[in-house]
Amino acid sequence: MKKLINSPDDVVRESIEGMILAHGDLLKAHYEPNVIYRADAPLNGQVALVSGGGSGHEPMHGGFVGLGMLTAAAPGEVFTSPTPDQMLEAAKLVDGGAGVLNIVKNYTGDVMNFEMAAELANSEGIAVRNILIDDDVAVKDSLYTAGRRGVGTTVLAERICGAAAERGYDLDRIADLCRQVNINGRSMGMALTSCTVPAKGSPTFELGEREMEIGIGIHGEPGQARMDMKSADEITEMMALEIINDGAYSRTVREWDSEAEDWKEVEITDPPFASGDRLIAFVNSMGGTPVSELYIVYRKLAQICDQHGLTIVRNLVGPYITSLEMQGASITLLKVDDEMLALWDSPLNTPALRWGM
Amino acid sequence: MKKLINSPDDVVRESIEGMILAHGDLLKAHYEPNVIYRADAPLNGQVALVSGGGSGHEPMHGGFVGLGMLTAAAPGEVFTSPTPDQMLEAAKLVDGGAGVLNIVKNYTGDVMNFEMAAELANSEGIAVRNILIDDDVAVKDSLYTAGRRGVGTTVLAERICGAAAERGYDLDRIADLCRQVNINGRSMGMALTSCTVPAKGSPTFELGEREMEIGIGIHGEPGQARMDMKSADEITEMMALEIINDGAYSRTVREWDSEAEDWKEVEITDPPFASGDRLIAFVNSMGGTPVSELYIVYRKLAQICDQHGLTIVRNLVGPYITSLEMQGASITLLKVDDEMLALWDSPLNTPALRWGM
Amino acid sequence: MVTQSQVLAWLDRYADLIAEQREYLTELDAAIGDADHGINMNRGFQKVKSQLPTMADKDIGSILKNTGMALLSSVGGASGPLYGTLFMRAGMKVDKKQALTADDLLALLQGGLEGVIQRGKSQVGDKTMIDAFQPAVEGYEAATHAGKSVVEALTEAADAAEAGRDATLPLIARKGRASYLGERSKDHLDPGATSLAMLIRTLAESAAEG
Amino acid sequence: MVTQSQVLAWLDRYADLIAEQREYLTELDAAIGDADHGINMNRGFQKVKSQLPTMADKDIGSILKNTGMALLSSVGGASGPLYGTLFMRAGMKVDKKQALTADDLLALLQGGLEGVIQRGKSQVGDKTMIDAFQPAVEGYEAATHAGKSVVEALTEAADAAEAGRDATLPLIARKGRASYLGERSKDHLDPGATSLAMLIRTLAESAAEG
Ligand SMILES: Nc1ncnc2c1ncn2[C@@H]1O[C@H](COP(=O)(O)OP(=O)(O)O)[C@@H](O)[C@H]1O
Ligand SMILES: Nc1ncnc2c1ncn2[C@@H]1O[C@H](COP(=O)(O)OP(=O)(O)O)[C@@H](O)[C@H]1O
Ligand SMILES: [Mg+2]
Ligand SMILES: [Mg+2]
Ligand SMILES: [Mg+2]
Ligand SMILES: [Mg+2]
Repeated sequence: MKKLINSPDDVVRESIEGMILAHGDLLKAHYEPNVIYRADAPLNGQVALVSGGGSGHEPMHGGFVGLGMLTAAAPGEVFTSPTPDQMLEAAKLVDGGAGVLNIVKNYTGDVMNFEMAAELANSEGIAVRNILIDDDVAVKDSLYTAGRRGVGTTVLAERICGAAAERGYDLDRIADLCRQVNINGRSMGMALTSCTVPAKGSPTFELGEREMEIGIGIHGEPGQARMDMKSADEITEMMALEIINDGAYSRTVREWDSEAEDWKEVEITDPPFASGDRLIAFVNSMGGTPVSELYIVYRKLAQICDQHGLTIVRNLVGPYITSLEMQGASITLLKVDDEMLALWDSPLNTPALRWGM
Repeated sequence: MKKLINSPDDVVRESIEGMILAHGDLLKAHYEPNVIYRADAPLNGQVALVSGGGSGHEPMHGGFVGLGMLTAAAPGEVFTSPTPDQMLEAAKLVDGGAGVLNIVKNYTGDVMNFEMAAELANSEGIAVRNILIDDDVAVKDSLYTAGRRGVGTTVLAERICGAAAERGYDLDRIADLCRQVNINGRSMGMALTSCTVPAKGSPTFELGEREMEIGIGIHGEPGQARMDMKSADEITEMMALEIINDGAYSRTVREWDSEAEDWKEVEITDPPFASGDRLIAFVNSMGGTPVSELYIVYRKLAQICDQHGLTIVRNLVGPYITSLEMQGASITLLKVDDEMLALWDSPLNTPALRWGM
Repeated sequence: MVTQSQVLAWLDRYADLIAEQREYLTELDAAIGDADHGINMNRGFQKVKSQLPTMADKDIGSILKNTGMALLSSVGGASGPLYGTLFMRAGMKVDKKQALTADDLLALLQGGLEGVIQRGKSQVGDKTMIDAFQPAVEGYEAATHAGKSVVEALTEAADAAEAGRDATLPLIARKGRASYLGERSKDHLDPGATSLAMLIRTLAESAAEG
Repeated sequence: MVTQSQVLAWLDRYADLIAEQREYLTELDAAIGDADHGINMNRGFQKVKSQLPTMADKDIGSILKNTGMALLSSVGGASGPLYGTLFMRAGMKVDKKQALTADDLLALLQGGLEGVIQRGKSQVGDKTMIDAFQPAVEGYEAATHAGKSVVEALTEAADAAEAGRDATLPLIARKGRASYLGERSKDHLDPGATSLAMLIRTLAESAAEG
């Protein structure tokens, strides 16, 4: 294993320390349990946005803490969901009295830990909602799986909901907005190489010199299928068509019922894309793929969207939700309305994304 | 070779096309010869800033075209200097009557091509100056080499001089500022893995599982020395100390003499760093190293600067001058004064770097 | 009877076994998950082990609940809440006890099992730790009903857990990360079932050593 | 005499040889440079080759100058301006000619050599294309002075170029990208000296085939 690290055990801690040294104007950290949060939090009367998950997806989530995006991030060990006490600590550090929205990627571990954290926080009088992101169309069958994984749409949801918090939306309205972003976003990813989890020290999987893994998640886990390498255009078309042609996807999720003080089941359905839709297109590097290659993917993606009558109104191209040093890319398409678009464009200042200020 | 590309021959072209599709609000392209330039160029009465070099260092240079940075970039083939006609085309496209500054990284190819381009442009009545960036302290002896390579300081020079152009500095003043940035900036890099040039199709060099290459450039060329892998702290210390302890470095460079209409030789000397200096610290990924590891490097770098009485007043952490998908990192330290700092902070809007607007 | 010091010995022994099997469990998880199960479990049980000295004069319920809290706050991932809940619920069933009868042990195991099922919503056949855990609890109950000693019953429980673990090999996962693999999750042991089987085996061994 | 059609044949032959030796030249550059010399030269000479049909009725000076322009605008890197200058300066020495005498050829070669030296500021021993080029020009001059035929003289020039190329093996580079390697540039042939030796060899062959 070759990495710029000291000891595998110190990776998460030292990386946070470096972030704080570099971005002390924006960020503070709490250690054990680890929380990265806005230097100016808590923000009185403003809904706090918390996300978290395993580390190794940098800049997500710590790099998205700042004005117009997350209020706090709870970074777990590499590829391992953070713990409930950690999420609770995050909620306590940033709650400004208007409650906390947890944006939760749909992985068994993240869901269970965030649910326990929400139970604890609500019992301590902090109003907390969890909204799931489950946008990975590579997961076909939600009856026989833990449902679709949460991937690229997470970044877009964190941005749009963070802007809404900045504008003073209340907790229920932000939760609703987050759900809307989630059901209107779809993603798919692929890998050319594996990544290496520092504590493990060797690649999670081996790919031959002419093989690729398609339909991967973001944890170096094997994907939907392994196949022969194809050209960037073919790969882009494969992923884009799976996303664009994905039908209405329904599933039952658990959301916190503040009246009943318990979880309730909610059925939600992703509406399929249709000609005339306006999109944010997000082409993401898994970490080791250079941005020059992402633009080659974006080029083909733009052509395909055009052919389907889909209008890309904004785009994001770069490494934003990664799997350590894995080579590969993912595509996320999010159908937006005027409200989402205005929120997307509003001022943003985080270590990883910045505009309008 | 596993890359998200179509054919090696089309990499540069298709990547530019993708960039233009993604950033059409900021950028335009001219093809054959290839130039990426500001959509609003030429800017009347404003000095135009042009840079260029081989492709494969993305986002440099195309990603730095925009308000407050470059006016145009001339991307060559992968790791190959662009051609004089291409640089001349760039100058013609963006000259707003106040002349053109070419920021040239010190490689034999870049220097010769940019010199020919400057001769051609000046003979056609466009006032052109070339300023060299030669900041790589890994190159020890300038008598027996082509001099120090131009690496990380290029990014900082493009930003600071771009801001100066925006503020209306004239050509001589910007050229002078660029020279100042160059002599106050020092860099060093290292690699954990090789990169693969698409047209070659196999890694440029092979590194063992416990080896690293130190003192590399940005073209996948072998470095100063190969050695056993060390910890991030040790690697950072090694590079930081070479930079901080580097003595006064003198060399003769060629600059265009507009009176004589010919090249003149100019002797310039880098002043060593000293306690009390204020710095911009730039920790750069060679492409394949994730930002989490860069922060581990930054953490140690900040400690070392602190111990040497050097105050980091701004920082830049991320993949900005890369070698395709190479894993590794480089460190650049630039001593700044109030003027450079104010220019650094002024509004900037490019695909790869954005703040203040 | 299983004494308080046997419970401490069990946790200690399991922590050591997990440390030893860390790579193995991680390799199992690399095949159908994300290559961290051994790392996660080891992080948690090293924390548990480090706290054992402070538990020397605590009752069994407290020891188990403390173990659950330690796991909850250090493991993360799927196994953190699951093993955390297992120990917390198990501890709640044997509050204040300094020694456990055969019935106490059954309550403890059943409480843990129910907790994991509630938290994870999985059932036998989903290719999870339940595939090892439920047969273990059922095996223990059957053996005590048949009049076997606690040690014998725990040994049969461990045998059943290992059989359940082995039975995960051909299964298609329906829960957790491995479920994303569909057919490709076949022909691999489930990592959580494997660590769970080790948990029951070390319990049986600690009870036997007395 | 070397005729206009022999010049065209030379450029065509060299373009084919470069295409064939593309990987080899690139491998040489991978060892002490950036792994693109074969790619660069091939890009340039494919362009030159594609323009040869339009050169059929042009004089030798124009053909060579056009070649230089094509290289300049397509090769890039260090070799682009160097080979570009070589052909442009060579062409300037034989303006309007349809055939070249022994002296014309000497002027052509010397013009090219001077151009490369001016542009690149390198000298024999720096481990560059000059190490092959200068001995070739000197060899040609010596041979013609000794009364040898053009073909014989060009053949000796090619031999000298190849000897010069081989002599780069032990050298430490002082110019171009390889110079950054210091001691590590030893024990490798210089890629530019290698492509240059091929240029002289194909010239000799084309002159001989007449
Ligand atoms: N819903 C569930 N119910 C019971 N056990 C589960 C469930 N989901 C996952 N598991 C268990 O967790 C194990 C994986 O644990 P671990 O690798 O530590 O967490 P993660 O999957 O978050 O990386 C699986 O092998 C499986 O036995
Ligand atoms: N200053 C110089 N003078 C003469 N030849 C040079 C000089 N610098 C480099 N070269 C030649 O150029 C060759 C490298 O060409 P190439 O690989 O195409 O360009 P680059 O080094 O820009 O990648 C070297 O092998 C050497 O022969
Ligand atoms: Mg995990
Ligand atoms: Mg080159
Ligand atoms: Mg796992
Ligand atoms: Mg080269």
